[in-house]
Amino acid sequence: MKPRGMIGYHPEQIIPHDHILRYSFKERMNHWIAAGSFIYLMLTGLAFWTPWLFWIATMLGGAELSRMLHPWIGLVFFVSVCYMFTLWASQMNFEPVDKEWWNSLGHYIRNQDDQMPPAGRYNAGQKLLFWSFFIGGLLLLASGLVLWFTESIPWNLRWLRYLAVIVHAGTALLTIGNFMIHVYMGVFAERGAFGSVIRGDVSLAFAKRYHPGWYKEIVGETETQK
Amino acid sequence: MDASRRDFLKVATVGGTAAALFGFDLKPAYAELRRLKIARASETRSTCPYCSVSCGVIIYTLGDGAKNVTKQVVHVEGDPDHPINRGTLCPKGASLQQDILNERRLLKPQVRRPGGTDWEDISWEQAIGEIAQKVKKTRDDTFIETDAAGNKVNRCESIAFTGGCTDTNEFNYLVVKAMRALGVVHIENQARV
Amino acid sequence: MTNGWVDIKNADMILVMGGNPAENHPCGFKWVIEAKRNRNAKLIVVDPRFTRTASVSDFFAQIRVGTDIAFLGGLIRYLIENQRYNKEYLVNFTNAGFIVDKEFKLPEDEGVFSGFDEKSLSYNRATWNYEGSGGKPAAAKPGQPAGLPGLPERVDFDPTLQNPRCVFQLLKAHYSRYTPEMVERVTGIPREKYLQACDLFTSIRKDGDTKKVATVIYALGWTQHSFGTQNIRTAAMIQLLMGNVGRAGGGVNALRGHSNIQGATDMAGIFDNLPGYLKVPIPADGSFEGWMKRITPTPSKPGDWASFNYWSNTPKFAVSLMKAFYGDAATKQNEWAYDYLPKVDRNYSWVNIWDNMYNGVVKGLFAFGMNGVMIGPDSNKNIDALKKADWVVVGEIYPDETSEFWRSPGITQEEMKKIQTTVYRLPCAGFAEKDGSFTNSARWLQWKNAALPIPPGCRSDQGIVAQIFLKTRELYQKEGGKFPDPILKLTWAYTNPSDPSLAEVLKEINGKTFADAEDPATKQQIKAGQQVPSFAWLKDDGTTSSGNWIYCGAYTEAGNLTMRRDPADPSGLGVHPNWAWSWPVNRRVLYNRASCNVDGKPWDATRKQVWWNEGTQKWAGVDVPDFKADSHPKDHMGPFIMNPEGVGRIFGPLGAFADGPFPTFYEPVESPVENNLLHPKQRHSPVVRRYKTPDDKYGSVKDGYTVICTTYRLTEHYHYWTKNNPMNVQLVPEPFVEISEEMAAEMGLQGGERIKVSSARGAYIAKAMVTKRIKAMTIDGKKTYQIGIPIHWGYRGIAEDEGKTAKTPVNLLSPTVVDPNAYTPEFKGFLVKVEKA
Amino acid sequence: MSQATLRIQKISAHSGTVPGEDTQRQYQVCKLVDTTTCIGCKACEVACVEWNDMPFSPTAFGNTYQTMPETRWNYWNLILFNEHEREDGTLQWLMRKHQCMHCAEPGCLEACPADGAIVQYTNGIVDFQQANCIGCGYCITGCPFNIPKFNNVTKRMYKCSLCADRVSEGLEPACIKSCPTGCLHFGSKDDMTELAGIRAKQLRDHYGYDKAGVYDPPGVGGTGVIYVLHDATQPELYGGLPSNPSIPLAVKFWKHPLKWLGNIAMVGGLIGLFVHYLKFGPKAREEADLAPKGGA
Repeated sequence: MKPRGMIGYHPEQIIPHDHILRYSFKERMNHWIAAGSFIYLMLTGLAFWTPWLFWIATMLGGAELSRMLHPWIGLVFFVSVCYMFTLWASQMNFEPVDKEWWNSLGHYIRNQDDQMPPAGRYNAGQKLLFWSFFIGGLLLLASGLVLWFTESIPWNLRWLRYLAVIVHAGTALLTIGNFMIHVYMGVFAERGAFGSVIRGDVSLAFAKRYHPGWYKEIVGETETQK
Repeated sequence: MDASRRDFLKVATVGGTAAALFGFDLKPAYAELRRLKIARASETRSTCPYCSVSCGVIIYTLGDGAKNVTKQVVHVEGDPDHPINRGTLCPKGASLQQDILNERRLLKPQVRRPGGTDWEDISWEQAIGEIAQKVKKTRDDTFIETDAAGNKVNRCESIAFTGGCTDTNEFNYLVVKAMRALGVVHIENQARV
Repeated sequence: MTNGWVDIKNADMILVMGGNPAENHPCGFKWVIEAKRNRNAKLIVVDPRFTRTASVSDFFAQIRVGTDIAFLGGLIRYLIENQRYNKEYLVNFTNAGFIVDKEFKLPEDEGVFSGFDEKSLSYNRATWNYEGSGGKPAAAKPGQPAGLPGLPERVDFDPTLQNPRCVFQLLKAHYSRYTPEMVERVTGIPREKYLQACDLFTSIRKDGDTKKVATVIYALGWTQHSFGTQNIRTAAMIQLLMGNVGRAGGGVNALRGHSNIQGATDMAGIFDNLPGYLKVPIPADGSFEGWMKRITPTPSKPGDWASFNYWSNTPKFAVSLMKAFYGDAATKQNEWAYDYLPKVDRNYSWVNIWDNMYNGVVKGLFAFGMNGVMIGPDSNKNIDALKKADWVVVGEIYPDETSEFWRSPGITQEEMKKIQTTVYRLPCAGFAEKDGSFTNSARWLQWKNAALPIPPGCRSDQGIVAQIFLKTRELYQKEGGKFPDPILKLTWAYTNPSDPSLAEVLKEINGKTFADAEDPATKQQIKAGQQVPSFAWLKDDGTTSSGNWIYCGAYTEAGNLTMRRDPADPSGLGVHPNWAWSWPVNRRVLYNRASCNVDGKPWDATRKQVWWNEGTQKWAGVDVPDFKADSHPKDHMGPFIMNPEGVGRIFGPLGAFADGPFPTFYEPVESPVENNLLHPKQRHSPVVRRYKTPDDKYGSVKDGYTVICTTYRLTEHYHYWTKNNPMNVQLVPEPFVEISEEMAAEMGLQGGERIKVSSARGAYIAKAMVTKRIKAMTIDGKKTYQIGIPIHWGYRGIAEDEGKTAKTPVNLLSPTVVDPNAYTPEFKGFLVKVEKA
Repeated sequence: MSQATLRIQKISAHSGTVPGEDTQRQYQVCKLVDTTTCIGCKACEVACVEWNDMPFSPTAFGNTYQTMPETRWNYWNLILFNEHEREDGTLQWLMRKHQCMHCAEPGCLEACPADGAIVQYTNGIVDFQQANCIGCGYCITGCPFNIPKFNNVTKRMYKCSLCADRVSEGLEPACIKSCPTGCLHFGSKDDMTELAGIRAKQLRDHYGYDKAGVYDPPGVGGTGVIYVLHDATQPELYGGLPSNPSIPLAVKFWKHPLKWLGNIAMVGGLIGLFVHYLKFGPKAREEADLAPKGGA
């Protein structure tokens, strides 16, 4: 039980060289399963989305193969998203600070991180990403199943197919959008983030800068100490 | 034209060019059509064996009639010249190929002996020999030369011949001729029923 | 068919009754549609079910099974009452004005004509004759009493049709009781609807119009009744009354059910004929001359008319036949080998074969493409009969029920061992593997070519018969035996005797001359040894041969005319004179002289078939005139040249019919109606006999058999043949029973549930097809159900072998009852009960 | 060469121009189905299976004369049977030959994502090129007539080809040739439209079918199969023939606004992120920069 006033204190997560363990092996592994499958899904999906990108499917072993693997990889993606849910859902609850965070989005975009409200382990943007992938995963699965077994849908339930193509495409677009931002943030914008899902750790500095709430939690700073 | 060559068309596409850089041939075939399967098959004009409309049918068979080809039916279609059907066929006529190719066809003479519980194979010569002997014995045992009033009747009532609906005129004639010569009076045909 | 398939396109009005051509003759039915499309023709369908034909009809009435004569009798009444007949045709081309024997009596309430003998269940038909003078004893059919008076040479005649004893007045009196109200009670067709049908059909003769033409199309729905011949006669009478016979787009058109049963009938594959409709000799004929005297008619007509009486040539045809059969062994001295012909004095027809086999008379059976167990009627009886036979030879291309009767469903291994029948099953050639000619319903002989070799292991049908015959002949040669002469002397001089070329056989059928001859009219000459050009050249002195006189002309010196393939049709009437060859003498429409009025001018100038050419003093036409070419219209020769009267018979005199000169309504033998409402004292046809073996059982309403059952074919299947064809099996995979929604509701039945249909003879199990296309009927105030069963499934077939059917042939249900004229069984109407299975 | 490059006017999921588009004078071919003379004999069904050498597949009794409930990948042509009682109590047994309609604006082709899996020849025939088909089944969604069918073994789609192999050789399609009553007719679209109009007029003038008319739905740009109906106001009676079919709205939305919006959004997003990087760069140049100045 945490002492009153303490946000948290988990010194065991501090590893040598002033780094904090941000993602366990399981989390990292799952992230990359999700990432890999998503990339495959996105690429093959885009190939089917527009003739301009049909060549992607050809590059990936032919459109037939893409058509065959896409739903199976989709299942993999969905399973890993579900696993993410079990890992992270409890940490993804929206809190009052998140609202402030959204209000300060302009600062965030302009890299004025010092003017951001103190984000916890996950900032509001990451939470949105999480939920959008989770709900998106559900929608993509549901619509994807209709499209996977589209020939089995009876004619009088054909509205299911109509719904599915819109939902699948629409959801895919949204998740792709989120994905682009996520990759941009992780690879280009936030130095250190990429490493965190490879090695699992971030520097204390990284934590303190991007996730001050979480940083406090780990190092045990109290509200009053600030 | 070389008939053995598959004859489909490949059209270069913009989408394929990117991949073509990598050495793949990504041009899809846009108009891969089946060749007309009867283009060079042999045609035989025949008459549908089912109803009495007598639709003309063309039986297309494999090969051009060369000796080294075993003919097999490729397709059956209506004869457009025939004044009655003018190329049309009903579902029975249209499925004649399956009648010709049918795997249920009987392909060897068989006999079921008295008390037998299954068919036994028999050679043609033996079958015809046995049948002839039975015909003769049955006829000789029962032949009626005169009736009660003393009129000559010369008939054999103990043998019956029933002919089918698809027997040709010539076959029927031979049957009538042979059976009447044997004195057979029980001669009937699908024509009755 | 009096006319042809293509000719139907010339019709203005089409009545389809007792047939379902859209189902059973789809490619011929196209010409009905052509008439509708190009002439705005109307199609009337009267059937117990709303059929595929009905689906494209302009008028449909659902009729109770077996009440066609009531319907048509009422139609005769209607058209007489409303003067919708062609009077000129009626007076001059039919026997309407002939005066009938004073003693002749109509059936009235009694239901029987004059001369009925209750003991023998047959008629003494002496009074069924015309008044007049002269004549000779009449021809009798086998099994019927001989020695009747003949038709008078000169018939009394009233051209005004007013004489109360003339055929027309008797006809009017006979059908006066067939009122619309009565028709409604009997047939179940509401009066209003019935009158609409009558009006529509006869509308072509409205206001004295003689241009338009109506055709009547029928099939087995009329023939397969205990009054089948009379069903057809009623239609023929209507067509004569309206003047539709002989005309393009008219006639009475039997749609034969199979590819070559017209040919089989022509070639006399039936017991009571020899090829070319020559009547078989009876023992009492005594000699060739006696035979000829009996079967050669003499003219019988009003004094100042002429009659061609073509059958007067009978001896020429008969002698030529005997020359074809016996060659040099048929001489004038031995009466053209008359002794060699078996003499027939009783009924040896289909049902009797099985009855006689059951009773031990028939010991050996050849069945070539003829599946007797399935065909029935009363399949169980046929199976039981086969169990008693010594031997059976089946020639088939598929495993069939008849060859496997000994292991039909229900027979145990033990029972099987007790069956002493030897069965040979010989694999024949399929249709594509043999040549030869078929004769279609329109009498066209068409040669078909073999496309494929006979599969190894199989033999040609003619080869099998030839080899059996030659082997038998060899035994008689070696061992002697009973009366071997006809066997030893039969001509069999084919190039390959053990597998005769069918072209050679057709040449023999056509016939040749043994002496030079010249036609006195045309000076055309033929040399000895040449093919005979036509039956006009046949002689009764032994100098010609012809295996079938009506086919004479099919294979002449000009070659095999059945192979002709010129589709041209210069007249546009669908004659196609140079396509194949049509009997007789390539004539396409029979009785076509009647397409002209008395003066020889076509009734309708837009449909000119033949006409009298005053310039050449000959009949000319786009078809071969069915007439004496130089008979001037003034001679008043009748157009129906095969009748001794020269006219169409509205009244069928003397031996023509066993059951009455006018068709009379009788109930089917198994009928839910206890009384014949029209002729109250005679329920069934008086001359119909029941068979007597323990298997011959008949049901009645009293025994709980209250539902009328009829049987028929589907267009997707062909008899008992296509159940071996995977394509056809895919189209209709399983047997079914069609029942009305009302009946299903009453039984608490859903479509697809299995039901059991039982008659007095057996049971049939299949799924129910619940449909709007059969409706419950009100017959004489009583609700009556009809059901229908397609005939195609037995116990060997794709579905059967896969265990998807109950293996119950439909003809387990049908009764052994036959038409007294044609001996065709009553497959179309019998009683059953229906329950859930 | 049976069907040359120039004989193609539409190609599914194709990113370039189409060689035959507006380059040919070839006329449109058309099947005319006169339901008023159809007897439901199924000759066309058999002719189709026979000509295309399709394997047989089991069927089951379904309380109807109809061979199967709907077409199959190996059964492209099906007569639909419907018993209909009219208001005056008379019965109609309506039969309609159901097969690919060869729409001028084919929904299948619209929905197809595979380059060249569906083509439309200049004569109007819409043909599936199984070699290019990826078996996604989007054509099922695109079709308003329930035509394309999936083969579970080859994982590709199949449907009526209007016997393109026959037509390209100058022959009529197999079903047309077989039809016993002539309820099926084949020719140019103009000729068939005229013929259909004449027949419909005959039905109105002489046979009492006041509402007889021609079915050639404009919603899909007209079809390469047109019907004469006894009652053109109620095509649904004929086995659910849609009265005003068009490419499903969802497919249209998906393939047009959504696609363009999505493409713009995706490209725009990429550009936006790139510009963001140009303008703002990373939040920290090196990870070390993250360390608070002055140390902790």
